[in-house]
Amino acid sequence: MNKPQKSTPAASSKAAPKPSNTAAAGAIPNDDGFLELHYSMLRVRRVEERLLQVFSEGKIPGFIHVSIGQEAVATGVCSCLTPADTIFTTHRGHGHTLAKGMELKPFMAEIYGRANGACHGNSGSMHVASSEAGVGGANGIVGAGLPISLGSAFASAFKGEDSVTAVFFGDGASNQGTFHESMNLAALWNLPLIFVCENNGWAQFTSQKSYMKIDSIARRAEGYGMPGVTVDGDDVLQVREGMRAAVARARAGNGPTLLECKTYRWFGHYAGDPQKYRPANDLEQTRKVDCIANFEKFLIGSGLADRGQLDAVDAGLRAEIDEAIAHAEAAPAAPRGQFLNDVYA
Amino acid sequence: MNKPQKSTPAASSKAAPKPSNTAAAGAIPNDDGFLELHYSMLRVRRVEERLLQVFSEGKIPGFIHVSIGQEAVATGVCSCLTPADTIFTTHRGHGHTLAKGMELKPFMAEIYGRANGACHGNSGSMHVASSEAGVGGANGIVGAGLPISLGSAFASAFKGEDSVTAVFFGDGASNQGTFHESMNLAALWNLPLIFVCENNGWAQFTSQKSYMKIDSIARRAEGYGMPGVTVDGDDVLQVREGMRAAVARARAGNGPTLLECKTYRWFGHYAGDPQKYRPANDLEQTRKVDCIANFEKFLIGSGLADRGQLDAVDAGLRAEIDEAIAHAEAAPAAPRGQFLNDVYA
Amino acid sequence: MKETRYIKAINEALHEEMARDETVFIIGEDVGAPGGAFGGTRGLLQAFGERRVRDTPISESAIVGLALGAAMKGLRPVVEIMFADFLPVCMDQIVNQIAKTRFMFGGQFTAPLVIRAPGGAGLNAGPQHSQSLEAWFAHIPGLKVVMPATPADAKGLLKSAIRDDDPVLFLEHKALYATSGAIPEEEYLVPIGKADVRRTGRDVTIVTASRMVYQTLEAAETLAGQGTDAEVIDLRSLTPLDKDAIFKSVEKTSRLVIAHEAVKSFGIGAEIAAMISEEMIDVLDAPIARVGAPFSPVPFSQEGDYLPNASDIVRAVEKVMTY
Amino acid sequence: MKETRYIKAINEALHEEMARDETVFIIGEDVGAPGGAFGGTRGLLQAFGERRVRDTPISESAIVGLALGAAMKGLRPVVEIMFADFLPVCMDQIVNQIAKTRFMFGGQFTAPLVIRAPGGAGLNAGPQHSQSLEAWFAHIPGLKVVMPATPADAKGLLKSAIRDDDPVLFLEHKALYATSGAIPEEEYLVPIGKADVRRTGRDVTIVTASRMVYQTLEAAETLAGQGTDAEVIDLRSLTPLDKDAIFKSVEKTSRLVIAHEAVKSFGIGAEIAAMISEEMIDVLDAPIARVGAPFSPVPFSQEGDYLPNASDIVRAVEKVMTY
Ligand SMILES: Cc1ncc(C[n+]2csc(CCOP(=O)(O)OP(=O)(O)O)c2C)c(N)n1
Ligand SMILES: Cc1ncc(C[n+]2csc(CCOP(=O)(O)OP(=O)(O)O)c2C)c(N)n1
Ligand SMILES: [Mg+2]
Ligand SMILES: [Mg+2]
Repeated sequence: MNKPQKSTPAASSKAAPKPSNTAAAGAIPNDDGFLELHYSMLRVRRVEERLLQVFSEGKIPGFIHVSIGQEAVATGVCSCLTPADTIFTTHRGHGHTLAKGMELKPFMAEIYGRANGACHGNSGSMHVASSEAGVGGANGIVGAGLPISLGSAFASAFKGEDSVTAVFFGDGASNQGTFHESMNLAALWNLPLIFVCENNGWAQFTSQKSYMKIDSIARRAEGYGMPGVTVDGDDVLQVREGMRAAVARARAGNGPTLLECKTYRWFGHYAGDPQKYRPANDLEQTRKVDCIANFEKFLIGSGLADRGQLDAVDAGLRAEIDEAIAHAEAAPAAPRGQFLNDVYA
Repeated sequence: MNKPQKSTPAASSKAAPKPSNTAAAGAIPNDDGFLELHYSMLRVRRVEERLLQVFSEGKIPGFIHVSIGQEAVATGVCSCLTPADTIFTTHRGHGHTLAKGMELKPFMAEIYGRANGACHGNSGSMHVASSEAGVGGANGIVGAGLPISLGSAFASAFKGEDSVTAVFFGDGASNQGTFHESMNLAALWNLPLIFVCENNGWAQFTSQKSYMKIDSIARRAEGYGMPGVTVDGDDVLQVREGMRAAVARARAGNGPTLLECKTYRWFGHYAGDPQKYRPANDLEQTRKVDCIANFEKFLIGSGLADRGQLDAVDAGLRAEIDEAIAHAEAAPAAPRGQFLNDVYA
Repeated sequence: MKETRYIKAINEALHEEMARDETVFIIGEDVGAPGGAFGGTRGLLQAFGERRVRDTPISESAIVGLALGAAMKGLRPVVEIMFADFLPVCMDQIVNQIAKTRFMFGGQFTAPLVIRAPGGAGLNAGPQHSQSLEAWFAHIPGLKVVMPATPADAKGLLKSAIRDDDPVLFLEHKALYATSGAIPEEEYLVPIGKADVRRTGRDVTIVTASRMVYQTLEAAETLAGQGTDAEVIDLRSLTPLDKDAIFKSVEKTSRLVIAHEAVKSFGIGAEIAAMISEEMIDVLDAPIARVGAPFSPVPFSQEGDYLPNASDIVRAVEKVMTY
Repeated sequence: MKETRYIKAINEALHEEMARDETVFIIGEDVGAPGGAFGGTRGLLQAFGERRVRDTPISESAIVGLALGAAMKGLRPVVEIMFADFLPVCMDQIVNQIAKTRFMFGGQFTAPLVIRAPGGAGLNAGPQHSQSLEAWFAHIPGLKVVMPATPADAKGLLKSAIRDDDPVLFLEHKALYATSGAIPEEEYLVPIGKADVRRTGRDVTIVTASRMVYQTLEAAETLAGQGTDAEVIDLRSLTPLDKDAIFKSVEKTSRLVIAHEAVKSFGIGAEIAAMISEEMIDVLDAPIARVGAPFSPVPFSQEGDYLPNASDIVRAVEKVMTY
């Protein structure tokens, strides 16, 4: 692993990058964890680019959904969380999961369906989880993570811990009944829960205006007596700021927040999606907003990093990913009937 | 039947009282269908009072839920609908069903579970329906009528008819996922549908503040891009006015409205409910608001009716109800195995 | 032993397990001050406070999902779903989430929770409040499914369910709530996955569960009067299913009748008949017979006509005996 | 006859029925311009316009409920649910509402609608996208349940389903979508409730459905090479179930194997085995054997290990033959 110079201590190397107030003072003045944000976003991007490649080579069973272009959401949100906090994510969950601090090897081996994957190869991309990193699981049923996240937040309160829970869901998912029930219950019980709506404007092959009349999902918060905030999901600092406030609120026992992060889906719904349904210029427009390139420009422009330094981070990440891929590809398939061991205690 | 003097023509005697603009000019000046409103409310009340009585005598199988005290909602809403319009209702649906114009005999026979009941005795109080009167059915699953009502409204639009649909649901039901999905879809597709939330402050044994943080459910409409209106559900004229506007909107193709009618539940959740969970003064307070007594005061005060006239209506209703009860009690039980005929076409 | 009502036995189990284990909590509609629609959670709010007894909005998916998330974090939720007919409202959470949690996450997270729900007819509650849907859940790997017939089993099985590390669907029978039976004074558990021989007999095995245990015992008495000695097996659990108990009995009697209240077609009786027809057909001296409800929703007023009863069981046994 | 892919056959049925009957409309997620997640509704939007081809939000309960309300008012909705695994999300609407509409309302309202949903594994789609849940629906009175194996049946049965006055759950198999088969050039219907004898044989009856028909036919070829002549019955419909076809075949062969992809326990094979063990046990020359999936969710990468296949069927038949 080739983390940014100001890396967090070894003990928490599995953990999410910490918010600046808990991080040690860094070498670069005014670094409010900026390099870690960059590292996290780039890690997600490089991993998913690589996944697209190996998927297209037929090395991964099933299907995968990438979040390329949306890395600022995963990173901004998870940068405000500690390993004791929990996230729940979706079919498009690689970014959230990695940003939350999941180790790359068990992650990759799971996506490859190997016995040494985090879930023993039972589940693949759509259900990656890590109890260690506080990732309560990706979910293949749209909207189904929302009710489950209630319980995680409830347990924190029940035990008197100040940990919080964040649940990611899409704009499409916000029309599932589970969204409504979960928002109401979380508001009612003041649960330490952050509802992170990753609004990328698409649900599978359909664009947002075809499935809802309003354009800002945050407007729905009011109907539950919950604050709703919309941020630019392509600006990692805005996401982090919105999330910080929401987390502070939750940790202080003041209840949940709906944080809507507006972003763009750069690729198809799933890897290999020909996207015939998508207007050509939409894709073009979309790719004009690159959260990572923008953030690098900011870092370099403010003298917080230079190109060479960022390239070194990139090279380190690529090496880490190579290693994880090699690990997954070398791993044995699960032994016959192994899956039966995971059905009951 | 002993309808108010200015009764609607015989042909539509099964239909809901019509809004005044379609009614013939009456004997009493400025009568905007007032006597029909009174008749409808009183009919619901007398029927349910009688149901409570025969239920307590053990004559009705299963359980029943009465809406006594809430008659202004049923009446105000249904007074704006024609037989071509459709309603969907709930476990607490007697009032809506009668106000929509269902004949009393098949209604009563169904509640008694007789073969000549509207549903052949298969269903009882919780699923009374009338295709003739445009009652798409009561429903035993809280919130389940909402999605179904979408289809009824959709069919009107699909066929190019100007009929509308109204769906009744409780404050408790507004926390079911089906509420959310239905509101969103109706708003999105501009369906000719009126969401009538009968907010009586209770869901079974639990009061509203225990299950939602907001007190006005109409606030939720905004999150779907739908107008939301709250009216005093104990004032039949206010309900009618709110409903008239919503129906006009729907008939004109301008889409759905959420109409919240605030009212009180006079009795327990079900007939026989000892209501130990209910603060003593709550019940007392509740009964101070009597939509029928208030409306009678208004009618008499404005010279639109005198006591004798109203008493005659009452007497007529009692006679009609006696007849329906006698009809139901005299009816045979369903023949053995008859229910099997209704499973498939 | 003390005479106790079924619903009271359930209530006692909840009291005891909550006192024993701080991580147990109750969640459901009207479970707090009202004590549940049928009284199962009575007194719990007073005894354990609002932190551990949670009244909810009418949001079954959220309730059940919340239980799952809490269980994944080490709590032991006991959910009350007011009628088993409402389980379809939160079916995704039960079947796609709870049942698969341990499996999907390779054991990293587990779902030690209990969902209590009353099924069955008998109160003229009509087609949406009277169903017996246990066969669905028995078909789903990852769930345990229990359906006690007696107060003693209700208490002992519920205590076991709460202590179980897997999710347990605990199917009560609403028409049994008011029935009484003897239960031990001292603390006890009834193991999940063990059937109970309610009556020993040599001529025919009748496998049954839940409320139908009583109709079966009644039928067995009638049959005894006719000289037929029936063995009555109360399954108590569907998952795990006590195959041994069934097989041992059929080995002895060579005749099998299965009786349940659910619709006969594709009901749990089918699985039991199939198991025997696969593994023990040679010991059978007669065809198997199943007793179950006709292929129809439960009618409101005609429950008596619809529900399988003791005479139906007697007739089925007679058929099997005179073969 | 023309060689046609399974998904194309479905698409043709939809085109033809929409052209024939103005009241038919399509509703589901991504069914419009994208033509459905698997291409089932391709071209319908272009041919019939937005009025009759309705893309929806991700709101399965609302979609299915909407279909019911529209059907009650005389339309004939065809719903697409993207994966059969999502049926639990809208289970209440299917089981408590749609299935019971005619019954609850004494025939005043009916629910002539079709719900199409692909089940089954084969694409490594993992535990929440690979299930075979047909046994649940076969247990519910009021629904018809169909699961075609071939393009010809898919088309003919879907047309029948759309014309049927009862609600039909139409279970496609996602791993069959890309398979081809001959279908008639001219218009035709396949009746709901009639099984098809895919292969006649004298020694053993193998009852199966959906994708497992192919594994069964493969097994039958292997068995033929070993001198065992298997009759293969493709059920096509579960409700109504073609008991006659099964009984007639077993009468002839005296041996029965049932093979399905769903979890074996409490699966549809149980009902078929039970029926025979109740009504025809005396004609059996051997125990019945069932082939089905083990008691586990469908694993992501180990599908090959998990899924029942032709060798499993051969082994089951061998066991039954050598008895
Ligand atoms: C209950 C359910 N319905 C439908 C699907 C199929 N599906 C998978 S992802 C998806 C779109 C989700 O859109 P959104 O929530 O916006 O998330 P995004 O893919 O944009 O991240 C759909 C329809 C599903 N998995 N589960
Ligand atoms: C899905 C579901 N959950 C729970 C119930 C039990 N139940 C029946 S009525 C009711 C309260 C409904 O409250 P509300 O919607 O406010 O209607 P009201 O009874 O006040 O008219 C409950 C919880 C049910 N029938 N269906
Ligand atoms: Mg999206
Ligand atoms: Mg209420």
